[in-house]
Amino acid sequence: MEKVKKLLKARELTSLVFLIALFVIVGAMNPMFLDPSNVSACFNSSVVYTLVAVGMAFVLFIGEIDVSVGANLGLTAAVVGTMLRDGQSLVLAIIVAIVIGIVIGLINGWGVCVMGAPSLIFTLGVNGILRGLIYLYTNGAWVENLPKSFKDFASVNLIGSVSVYYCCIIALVIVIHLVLTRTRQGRYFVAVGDNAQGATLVGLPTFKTKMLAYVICAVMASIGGVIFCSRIGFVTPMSGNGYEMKAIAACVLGGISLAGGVGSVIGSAIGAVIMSSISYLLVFMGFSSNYDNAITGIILLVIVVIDAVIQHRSLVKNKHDRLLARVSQDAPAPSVQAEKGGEA
Amino acid sequence: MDKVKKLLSRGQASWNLILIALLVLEFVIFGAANPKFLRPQLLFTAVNDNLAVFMLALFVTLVMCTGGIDIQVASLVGLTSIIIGVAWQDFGFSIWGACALATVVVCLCGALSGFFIAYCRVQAMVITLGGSFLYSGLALLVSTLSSTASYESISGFPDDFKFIANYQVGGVIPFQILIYAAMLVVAFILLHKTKYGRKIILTGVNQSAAEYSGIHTRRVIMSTYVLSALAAAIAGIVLTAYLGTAKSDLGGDLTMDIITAVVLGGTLSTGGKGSVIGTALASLAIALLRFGLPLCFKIGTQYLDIPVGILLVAVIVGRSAATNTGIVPWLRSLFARKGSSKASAQ
Amino acid sequence: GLGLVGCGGGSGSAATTAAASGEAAGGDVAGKTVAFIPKITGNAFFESANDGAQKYAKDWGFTVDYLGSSSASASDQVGIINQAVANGVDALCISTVDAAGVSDALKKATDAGIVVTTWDSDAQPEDRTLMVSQGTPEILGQMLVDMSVDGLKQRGKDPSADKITYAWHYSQATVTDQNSWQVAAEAIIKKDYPNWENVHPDNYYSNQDAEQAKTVGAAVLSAFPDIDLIICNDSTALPGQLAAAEDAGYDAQKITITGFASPQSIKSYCENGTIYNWGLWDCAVQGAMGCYVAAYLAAGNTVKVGDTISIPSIGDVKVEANDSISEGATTGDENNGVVLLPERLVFTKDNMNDYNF
Amino acid sequence: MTNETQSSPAAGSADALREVVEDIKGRSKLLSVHDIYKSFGTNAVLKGISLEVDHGEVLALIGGNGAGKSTLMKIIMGIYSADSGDVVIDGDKVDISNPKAALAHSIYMVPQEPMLFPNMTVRENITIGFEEKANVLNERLEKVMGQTGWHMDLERKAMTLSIAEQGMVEILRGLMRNPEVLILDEPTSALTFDEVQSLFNCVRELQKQNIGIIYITHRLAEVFELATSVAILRDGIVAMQGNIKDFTREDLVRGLLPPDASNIRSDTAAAARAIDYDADPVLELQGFSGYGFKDVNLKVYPGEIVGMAGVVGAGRTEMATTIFGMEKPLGGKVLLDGKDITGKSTADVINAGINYVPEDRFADALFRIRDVSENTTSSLLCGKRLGNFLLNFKKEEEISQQYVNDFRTKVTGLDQEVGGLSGGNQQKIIIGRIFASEPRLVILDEPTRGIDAAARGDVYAVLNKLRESGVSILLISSDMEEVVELADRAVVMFQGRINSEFQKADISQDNLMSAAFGVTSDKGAVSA
Ligand SMILES: Nc1ncnc2c1ncn2[C@@H]1O[C@H](COP(=O)(O)OP(=O)(O)OP(=O)(O)O)[C@@H](O)[C@H]1O
Ligand SMILES: Nc1ncnc2c1ncn2[C@@H]1O[C@H](COP(=O)(O)OP(=O)(O)OP(=O)(O)O)[C@@H](O)[C@H]1O
Ligand SMILES: [Mg+2]
Ligand SMILES: [Mg+2]
Repeated sequence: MEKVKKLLKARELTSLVFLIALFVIVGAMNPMFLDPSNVSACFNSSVVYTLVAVGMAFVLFIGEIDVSVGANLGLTAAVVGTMLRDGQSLVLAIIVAIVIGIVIGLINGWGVCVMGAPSLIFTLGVNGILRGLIYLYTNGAWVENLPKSFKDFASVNLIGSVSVYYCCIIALVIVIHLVLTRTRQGRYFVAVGDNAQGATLVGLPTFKTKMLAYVICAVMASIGGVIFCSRIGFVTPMSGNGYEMKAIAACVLGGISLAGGVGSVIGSAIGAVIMSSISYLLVFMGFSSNYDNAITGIILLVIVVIDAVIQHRSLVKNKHDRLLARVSQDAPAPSVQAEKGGEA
Repeated sequence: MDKVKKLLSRGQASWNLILIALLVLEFVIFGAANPKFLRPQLLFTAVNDNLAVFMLALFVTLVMCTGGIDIQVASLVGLTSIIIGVAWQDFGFSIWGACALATVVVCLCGALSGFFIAYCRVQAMVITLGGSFLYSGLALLVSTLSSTASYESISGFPDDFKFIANYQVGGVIPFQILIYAAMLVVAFILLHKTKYGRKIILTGVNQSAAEYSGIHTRRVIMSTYVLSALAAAIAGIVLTAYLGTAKSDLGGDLTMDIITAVVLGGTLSTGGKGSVIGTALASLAIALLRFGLPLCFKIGTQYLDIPVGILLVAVIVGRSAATNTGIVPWLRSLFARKGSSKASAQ
Repeated sequence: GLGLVGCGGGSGSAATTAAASGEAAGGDVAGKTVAFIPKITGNAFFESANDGAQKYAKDWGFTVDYLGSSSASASDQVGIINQAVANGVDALCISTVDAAGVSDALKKATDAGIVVTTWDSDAQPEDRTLMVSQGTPEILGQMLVDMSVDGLKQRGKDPSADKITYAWHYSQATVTDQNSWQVAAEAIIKKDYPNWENVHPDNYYSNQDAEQAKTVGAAVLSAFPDIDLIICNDSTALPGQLAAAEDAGYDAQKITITGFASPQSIKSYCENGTIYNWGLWDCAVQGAMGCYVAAYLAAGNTVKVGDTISIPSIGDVKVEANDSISEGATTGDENNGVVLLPERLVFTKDNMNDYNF
Repeated sequence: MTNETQSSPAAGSADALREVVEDIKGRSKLLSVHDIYKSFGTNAVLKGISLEVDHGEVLALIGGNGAGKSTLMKIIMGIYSADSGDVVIDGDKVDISNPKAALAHSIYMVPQEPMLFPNMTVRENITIGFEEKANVLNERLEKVMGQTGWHMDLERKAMTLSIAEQGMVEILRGLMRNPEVLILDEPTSALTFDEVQSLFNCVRELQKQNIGIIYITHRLAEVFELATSVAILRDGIVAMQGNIKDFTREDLVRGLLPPDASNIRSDTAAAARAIDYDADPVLELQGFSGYGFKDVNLKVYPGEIVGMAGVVGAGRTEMATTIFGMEKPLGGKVLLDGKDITGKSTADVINAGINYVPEDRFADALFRIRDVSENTTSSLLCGKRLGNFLLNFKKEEEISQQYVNDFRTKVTGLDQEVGGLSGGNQQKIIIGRIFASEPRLVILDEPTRGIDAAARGDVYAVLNKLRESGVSILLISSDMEEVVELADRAVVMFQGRINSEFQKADISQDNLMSAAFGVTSDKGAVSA
């Protein structure tokens, strides 16, 4: 019973409930949607978003932000795309992608952690530079005709109609979640975001943790770029445009606070599925496409508002319950009770 | 060097000086490279073309001072524009009536988002992201009410409407720049000279403490979103007049430019500090950079993101390196210590 | 009267026919500067057009400045036009985002003595001199319908008798040209193929976002598994839709997907048998022609409706009246009119390798 | 015999200085610092500090607000870097460049302001950063909690803790660390009597285990109760230092004061004035209930100081914040001058004439990145005194300057950011803010927490002046001494209810203490 209660309290669960509710509502509007292949398609199509959102989660944990992930993804996709198109090996391409991610992560980390620049501005600047570099690198042209085998890999299914990529992502998210919650170092991310000064004071490697968060975020986006190439098969210079905002929204949908210190990667992964499946769901809802943006906005607003109200209510209620319990005569002892001293 | 450091750490006034220095530098370099740059006519053109960003950034500054962010204003510009067009063309409103209607609707939109942020305590970035979808979607829906297809723009506005954007006072100064100047003054007085502005700032520093000081912080927060929506309405009207067409996606891509101008102007993205003058100077500096680089150095317009990004990064890093207050520099001092303790050991 | 078929290849003989053979003997295009303004940068279509313009212009001896913004907005374009005017270019060649929106800016440019021409997407006819057009919405709408019919036919369907279900998938409801083609094509379908049924008359949009194009594409396929035809008149939507179809196991025998995109971007899907045909026009030649006529007029030449301009290494093109592309449009006495582009192209397995854009 | 160490380089010759340093080094104490200099910008805070602490020693470090005690400790802990000077442990010079290095040398500091992770549980807060396995840690935590006798709900989120509870978590953290040197920076400022006693027991226990302890406090009584040696910081130097046995209370007071200062506390012992209990009360609570308190009946008369005592969690803060419009009341009435103000908004309550000093300075009172005058006048914004719409900057400056002068707040100017001020000076500015709103009644929640003796005297003097001008004060304080000294009448809250009331003559620490634990009662309302 206790366990169930605790599980119900888990923040990710509300996001999952929202996701399921969304599926059920769409299913009610159009029963065709309830086919498992559709549901798994929603998950499959969220792979890139999930990667970016999970990476973003790290940066949000530490209480910072990274709005350069979109351009990072685009740049990596362009570089990897050209390499593969020109017949380089996949392994080399992936290594290059990771290197790009690490470099960008280190630059962001340097600006924010070493130089102390506000993260929003700094990464905004980096975003502009990277976006410009994409044009410079590709001359504005598209990268097309990626090798078929590489593209085909995206449509290989592993379990039922769930793609290999998504299975890998699930595994990755679970591993990251376990590392974050079960290991000492894993907790450092949220701790640093919760109270950086306090973290330093108890000897946590604040600087390293922050740098690491930025590097992880950037590398995830870069890997997202590789998978983008594989899934989509062509790279436009606009690839990844606006992903940063969607990733942030996904994280918030999943219960991560922009103030830092709160949330889990599972939440952000679920949020990413919500964000990316909206355009899939809209097709099944059957509304005129003129409503697309309005409905997307409404879904987003409704979820975050309801969620925030619920969270706030429960916080207030907890506090009130505790306070009322103190006053009532035969209530259990207050949580802090000084043992009676001899003097009394 | 030490003097520069001290100056930099002296807060907003000195920051404004830096921005002015940046502007002067731009004038000198661009002017030297291509004297055409210094023609007032051209400079006004550069400003005119960015005026929507200028106007919006002013009031987004207020929002960011409360610790929020507003990424929906850009979509409200489009909503304003299309409401004006549809109301005027299809519903028989007078052009000014249509403007009034658009202003009211857009302010309500701002109020709605502000309400969610202030009273439901949802993070501003997400609410306004949702808002930007919702309001651009609304704009599209409004456009379907018109006999003109959504993909075509509504044009043919009366001359006295286009006047607000195209009339040139004394034959040189575009009237819309005067509108901007008026907004600048209003925003400046609001933020820096009134009790309301003080409330905005204090709310941004510490909302709880502001509550204990008797400030209705939620009202204050919500009102800033209404104000920025109002600015979006004005910008939408001016832009519609300037382009002579109403379309639902007008101005939809200004968000990043606005945020860039505000933060470069010295407003803390965490709230509690900000400057309208700084925002104005920063937006001008960026506009001139974007105008001057292609003009004087033949840099392709599609690559302009790079120099603007570099400017942003360089300026911000320079500033952070020079000031030493706050948590982050404190953290930084931890890592810079190695050197200093070595020095002291000698 | 169409000009030549663009061959996308290089232009070997550059200055051989350099002297324009127009009636009015004007100046030489050499040394002029033309601002070439796309709707948006980073789009394959406009980038190929730029490539073409740059390549030909080098041979012709004038400069093409490619000035674009990464977002398709009228206000950005106004800024870019003003920028170009400030730069003191000799001529502008623009694909407008919003004809009315850039109207004032183009007028000012003309007042400043700059020749304004348009290509791809027209300005208001009185705001420019010549337009290098790929065709009217009706022509392009007809082309989309024809390609669809061909695709259906090769699957053994009878387009005029069988019940054909179809849908549109392109970028946005607010984009001018794609919507105008769609509207024109719908009218043709209503008239010629009343047996076709549009399963979603409000169209599907994917905002020129490659991932969204694939996601929407996949959703359409599973929401309407038996759909016969998807028309993607957007260069991002078409490959996205094809990728989704490939993933879902569709091929050109099960579904007809067609639309506008460059041959290179679709080639691999065609090789896989997912698509039968798709179309475009030689945007490289179109861009080059736009720049040439701009420079030509800027050099002091004048043309009237009915005149021909001979473009070195492309061929002779005829100036037609404005009402040939938009009904009821009037044409100015001099230096106003439309040049219709080299033929529109339909690509299939057989010819797609002939084009390198 | 007091050995005054004049280690100011300006005063002593370099040779003499070196001798002292060599001497200290020679003895190889557990921890010593030599000749530490530190300035923030132009503000020279530490001007050559040398101190030492040995195994089994409790060094009491005292000094006025802003003397630099916390700064010195932060240097030892590696949070700040000294401009010059050495830290020596067991005779070896060490380079402590960050807290991690300090921890590696078994130094731990319980900071003055709690620095918990608000979104983590109490358990995580205490155990984070340790290398040991979770179950080992939990066992140890149980043991430590047993020692102190503090039983906390370990699964509660830290953000729901009151400031006192946060302090306790910080102390538990420190005790868990098993350090060789434990620094306690004003650990008792937030605690009530009983927790203080258990803390003392723990400190004595640690002392027996040969641990060196640096104990910072403003309460001189604690110095004599706990310390083995004492050091006084003043004006950036160690003004006095030596074995506690060599000092009397008067010595310490003299050491704390600038050499030329007169006795600052002279006016605080002003004779109790007769309060007119027949007048209409300024504030009247009738059966007032809310979250955390119930059926409170209380009258506060003009010019009266009513003390309100109680243990942590008694519900005093809740009652105050509910009166102040921050929480919804559940029943009863609040009358101010006979006018019902129950459930009004904070702004209305302030305008009606009540103002409140919150107990959690950082969370609820300070605007850290804004300047002194903005902090002083913040609660005038909801009224008309600073103008109707435009801000009256002149008036603002006048008011701010007045309270800086009145309280002798140590600031470089009205445009100084308050985040850089010492805790005591911050508190003075907040009290100034409250008085600036010219209230009829002031509720002070732990007003002198973290304030040094001199500032405390200033605050008391202001309170007395205020009361003379007819302002009433409701003084919520866990410092019984303070209640005894100031209050004209005292009430005690126990488990959300007022269980006893004492007239001036009856107020004594014993009485208050017993009532606070619900042991005895004058009114028989105690629920035992
Ligand atoms: N980060 C900082 N930046 C600038 N000045 C500082 C900083 N920290 C402390 N100071 C200044 O250093 C001086 C000493 O502060 P410190 O906190 O050490 O005093 P303290 O002795 O602990 O006082 P209290 O008893 O009030 O806690 C003060 O004048 C304060 O203004
Ligand atoms: N569960 C909780 N959630 C959130 N805040 C809480 C909770 N419990 C207490 N608080 C806050 O902690 C503060 C003080 O609570 P505390 O338990 O110290 O009561 P108190 O009666 O004020 O104690 P004291 O006697 O020390 O003044 C209040 O501001 C209260 O709102
Ligand atoms: Mg201190
Ligand atoms: Mg309290």
